[in-house]
Amino acid sequence: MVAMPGLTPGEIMVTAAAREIRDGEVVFVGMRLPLIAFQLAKFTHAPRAVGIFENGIVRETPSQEFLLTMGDPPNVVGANMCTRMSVVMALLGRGRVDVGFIGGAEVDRFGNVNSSYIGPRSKPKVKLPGSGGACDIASLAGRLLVIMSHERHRLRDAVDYVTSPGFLRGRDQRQATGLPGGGPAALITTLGVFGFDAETGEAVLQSYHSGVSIDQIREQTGWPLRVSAAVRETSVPTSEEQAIIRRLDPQGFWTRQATG
Amino acid sequence: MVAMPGLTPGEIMVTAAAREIRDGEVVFVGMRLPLIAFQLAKFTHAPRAVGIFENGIVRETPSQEFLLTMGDPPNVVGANMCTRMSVVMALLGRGRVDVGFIGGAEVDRFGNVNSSYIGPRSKPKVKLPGSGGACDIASLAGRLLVIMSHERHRLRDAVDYVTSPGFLRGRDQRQATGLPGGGPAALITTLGVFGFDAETGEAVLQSYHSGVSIDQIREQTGWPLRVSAAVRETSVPTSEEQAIIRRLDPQGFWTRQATG
Amino acid sequence: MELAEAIGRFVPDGSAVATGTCLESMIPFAAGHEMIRQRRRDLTLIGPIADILFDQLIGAGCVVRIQAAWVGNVSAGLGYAYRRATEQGVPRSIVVEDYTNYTVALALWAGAHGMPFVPVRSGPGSDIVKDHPGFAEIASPFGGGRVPVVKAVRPDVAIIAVQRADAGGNAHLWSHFGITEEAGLAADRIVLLAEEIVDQSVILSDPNRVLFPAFMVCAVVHCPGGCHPSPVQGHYGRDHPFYGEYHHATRTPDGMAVWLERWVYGVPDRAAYLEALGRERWDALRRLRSAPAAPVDYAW
Amino acid sequence: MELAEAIGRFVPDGSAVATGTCLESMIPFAAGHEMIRQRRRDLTLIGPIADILFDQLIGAGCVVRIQAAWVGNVSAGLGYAYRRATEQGVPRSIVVEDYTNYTVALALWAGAHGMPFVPVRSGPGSDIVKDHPGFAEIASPFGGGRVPVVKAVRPDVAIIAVQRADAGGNAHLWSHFGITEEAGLAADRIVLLAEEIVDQSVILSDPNRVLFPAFMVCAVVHCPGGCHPSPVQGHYGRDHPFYGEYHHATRTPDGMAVWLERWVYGVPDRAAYLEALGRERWDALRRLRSAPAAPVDYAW
Repeated sequence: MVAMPGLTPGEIMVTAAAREIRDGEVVFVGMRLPLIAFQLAKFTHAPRAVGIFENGIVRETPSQEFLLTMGDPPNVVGANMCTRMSVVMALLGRGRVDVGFIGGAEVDRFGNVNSSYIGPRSKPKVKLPGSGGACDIASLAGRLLVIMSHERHRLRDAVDYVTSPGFLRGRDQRQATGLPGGGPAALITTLGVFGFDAETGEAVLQSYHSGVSIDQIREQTGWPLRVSAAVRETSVPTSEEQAIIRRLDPQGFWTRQATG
Repeated sequence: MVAMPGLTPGEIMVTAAAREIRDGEVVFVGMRLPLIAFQLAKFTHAPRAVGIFENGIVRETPSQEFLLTMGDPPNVVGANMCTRMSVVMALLGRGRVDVGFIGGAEVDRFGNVNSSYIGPRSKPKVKLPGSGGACDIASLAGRLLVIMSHERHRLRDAVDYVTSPGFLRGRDQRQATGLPGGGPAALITTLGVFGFDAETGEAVLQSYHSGVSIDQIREQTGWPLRVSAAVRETSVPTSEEQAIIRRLDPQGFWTRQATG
Repeated sequence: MELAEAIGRFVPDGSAVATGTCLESMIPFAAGHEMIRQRRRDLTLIGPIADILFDQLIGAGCVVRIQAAWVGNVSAGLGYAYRRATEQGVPRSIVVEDYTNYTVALALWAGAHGMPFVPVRSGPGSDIVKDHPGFAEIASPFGGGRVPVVKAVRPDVAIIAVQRADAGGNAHLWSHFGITEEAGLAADRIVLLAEEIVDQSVILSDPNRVLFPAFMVCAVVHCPGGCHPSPVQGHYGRDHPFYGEYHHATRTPDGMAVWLERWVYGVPDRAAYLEALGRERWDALRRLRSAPAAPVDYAW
Repeated sequence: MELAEAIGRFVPDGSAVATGTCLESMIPFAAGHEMIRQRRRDLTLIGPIADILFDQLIGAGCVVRIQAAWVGNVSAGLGYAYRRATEQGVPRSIVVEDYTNYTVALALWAGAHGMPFVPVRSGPGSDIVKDHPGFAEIASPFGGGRVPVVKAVRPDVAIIAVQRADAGGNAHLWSHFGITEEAGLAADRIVLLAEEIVDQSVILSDPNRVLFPAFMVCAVVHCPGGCHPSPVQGHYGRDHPFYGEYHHATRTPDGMAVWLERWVYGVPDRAAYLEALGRERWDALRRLRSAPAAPVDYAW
C-alpha cells in the first residue's frame, strides 16, 4: 500500500480532493484535477457518488476515455442524463449539490477566488477567461473545494477581483449576503491542504504534502499563515489510488504538470 | 360551391373562425371548434399556418385522426416538435403567436371571458374548470378569437369573474395594464360574429349567421347591442369547406352540437 | 417497489403532490387510486390540467387544496366532484388557488431553481391574481413599469408516469412533456410509474430522453396500464368513453361512491382494475400503429 | 442556403450573436470564420463558453462587445486575442460584460419569455455584478429579503449547429444542450448549420429531439465539418491538438494574422478548410465507435 515512486504534487492533490467526496454525494465536477479526483473517489470509497457537468451531463460512471473537456464525446456516452445547462444549474440552485470544485488564478485567505482580472478591471494586467460556472458553484454548492497551484502571487491576502465568493471578508459577511451554499470547505494546493475556521472563515493549514515544510508553505502564502494545532502530513495516495490516477491520466496531462 | 344541406351553427362558426387565420400565421390552437377551424384553414387558404398546443406540441400538418384532446396520440405523430409547455408558452410570451383561440362560459361586451366562477368566488353558484391556458392566450396572443354559444346568460354586460382579459372596461384599460397581446379581434358565436370597436374596444356585430335575425341576436345578448353599419350575413361555408369539416369531425362531435 | 408501498412511504397525509403534469396524457391514475384506497387526507394537488384525476381525489375526500389551472373533465365537461366540493363543501370544502397553465409552469420552474418568485407574462387584468397569495407586482429595476410575478411552488412529491425506467430511477419519457420537467425538478422527490422496467443500458443509450437525475427518484413502480384511461404514447390510446361514463356516473354523491367502489375501493391494485375493465376493452386500446423514431447514433 | 449568403443576409454589422451555446462541443466555427471573411464589424457575442471561437472573432476585429461567462481556450489556457483586446485595445478595444454560466443562461431564458428580468441564484458577493448594467437587486414581494436579478438578453440571431435538419428548418440535436434552447428561443431568428440534410419525415419521426419551431429558423446551411475543431456527437471527435496549435500560433498579433490567413482568409469555405486540414487528420477524427440509441416507438 506504499505509493509508487515519482509521486507528484498533482497526484497528492487529486487524492486529497477525492477524499473530500463522500459516498452517495452529488458532485459538481470541474475539468482537470477535479474530474480525476471524482473518478478516483468513484473507484475507491465513493462508488455511489454522482457527477454533474455544467454543460448538462449527469453521470454515475466515469467516462471510458480520458477527457480534455467535459464536452468530449466519451463523456456523453454512458451518461445518465444529457440535458440543458439550466437543468443541472437548477439542481445547484435548489440545493441538491453536495460538493463543487473550482480552480482559478488567485485565492485569498477567505477562500475567494479570482479567475477574471489581474490588476484593475478598467485596465487589467491580465484578462483571465472569467467565471464560467465557478461563481455559480461557489455560491450554491453545499461545500466548495478550491484547487490551486501554491505560489505566493496566487495565494493572496485579498484577491484583486472576487469572481467566485468564498467567505468574502469572513463567514458573517457571506451569511449576510444570503448565499445559499456552504462556502469553502477545503483549499487543496500543490503544497498542502487548508480548511476554513468555523468562526471566522479564514484558511487554516491542515496538512502539508510529503517533502514540503510548513516554512516553505508560509513563504509561498500571501497572508499570515495560520496552522492547525493538529497539522500533519497530507496522506499520500495508496498504491491502488496511484495506479488508478495513472490509468485515468495516462499521459500525466493533468497530474504530472505543475498545476491543476 | 353552395353548402350542403343541414348546415349547422357549428359549421358556420368553424368556417368564420378559419377565415380569421391568415396564411403563414402561428396559431395557438385550442380544442373542439378552434382545432377544426385551424385544420380547415390549413386545407384551404392558409396551408402554411402553424399550430401550437399548450401541452408542448407544434404541428404544421393536421393530425391524421379526429382528436378529442390535444394529448391524444395521433396529435404527437407527425408533429414538428414535442416539448415542454414552457417552451410553447415562451413563444406566446415573446410575442411570436399571431392568433389564439379561447372559449368559456361567459363573455362580456369588452371581450372578457369567464371560465372560472358563476356567482361570487367565495360562494360560487357554479365552479367552472378554470383558465387552463386561456388567460395566457388572451393576455399574449397578437389577436384573440373568442368562440361562444350565443345565449343571453352567456353574453353579459360584465362577466362575474374575468378569467381571460379582453379589453377589461375598454381598450385604454387593457393598454394601461401593460398586457402585450392585441386583445380580442373577433367573438364568434352560434348566432353571429362580432368585431371590437377600434377606439372603445366594445363588441360590434359584424355579421349574423344564415337564418338568424339581428333582433334575435339582440334578444340573446346581455348588453345593448351595437351593430356595424356594414353588417351582413356571415359567409356560409362553401361545399368544399363543409366537406372538409365533415371529414374532420365525422361524428359531428364538435360541429353538430349546440356549442363549441 | 410496489405502488402501495411507494404511496404509503412517500405520499403521507398533508403532502403537496404534483401530478398529471403532461396534461391530458400520461396521467398516473393508478397512483391517484392508491391514494384514495389508502384514504390519504389533506393533500394539496398541483398541476396544470389533470383531467378527471383531480376530480376523483376531491370526490374521495383526499384533498384540502388545489393549485391548478384547470380541474374538470377534458372531453366530457365539468367535474361534478370539484363542483360539489367548491359549491357545497361536499365531501369537504377545499381551498382553490387558481393558476393559469403558464403561471403554474413558471411557479414550479422557480421552485426548481430555488428562487422565491419569477416574473410572469399573464395575470394583470385577470381576476385570478386578485387576493391570491401566489401573485404580486413589483417595480422593475431596469425601468419600464410594474412587473407581475408568481411565487415559487415546491411540491413535496411529483408522481410521474414514464414509458420505461430502470430499477435505479433512470427513465425515458417521450411525446409532449407539459410541465413534467418543472414539476419534477421543483419537487423534493419523485415517484415514477413505468410501463416497462428495462435494463439500465437501454436508458443510458439515449441520455437526452432522461428528464431527471436518478438521485431525485425515491421509488420506481412497475405499473403497466397505470395511466388508463389517459393515453401513453407507444403503449395505449385514450379510452374516450371512460370519461363520459365517469361524468354521468358521478353526477351525485351516491353515484360518486358507487363509481369509487367499483373502480378504486373494489379493486386491490392496477392489475385487478385492468381485469375489471375487461380484456377486450383493454386490448382494443393497445392495438396501435407503429411510428418508430429515426435512429440516432451517439458515436464517439 | 450557402453559409456565405446566410451570414451575409442574417448577420449584419452590429448584430448581437449568440453562438457556441453547447459549450465545448458543436461550436459552429465555420459560421464564425465566414463572419471574419466578410469582415463583419461591431458584433456583440453572447455565449457561455465558446472555446476559441470568440477569441478568433475578437482577434479578427469583428467584435465590439462580449456578454459571456468565459472566453479563452478550454484545453490550452488563456485566449491571447481576448487578452490583447482587453488589455491593450488591439486590434480594437471591446466592452466586456461578464456573466456566469448560470446567469447568462437565465438572462437568455428571460429573453425567450419576453420577461424584463429574472431572479438569479448567484451573483451576490461576486464582483461580477458590480457596475454591471445587467444585474440588480430588488425586494421580494413575498418577504425574505433582497433578491438578485439579471436583465433579459435578446440576441438578434442565434447560430446553432445540429446533427441533422430538413430543408424547412426542423432539426435534431443530440448530446448535451448547454444553453442552446434558451439562446435560440431568445433570439429574433436562428441560423442552423447542419452536418446532414435529411428528409422532413426523419425529423418528424422524433419530435422530442427538436429544440425550435421551424418558423424561427431563417436559414438552414448544409455544412459538414462546420464545427471542427470542436466535436459533434455521432459525426467527429474533438481535434485536441488544434487548440494547442492555435494557442501557440496566436501569441502575437502577427501570429494571429498568419493564423487567420491560413485558416480563414486563405480558404473560401468550409470544404476548402477541411482540405487544408488534410484528409488524414480529418478522417482520423471521424473514425468513431458506434453508440446507437435504443429504439423508441411513438405508436398511436
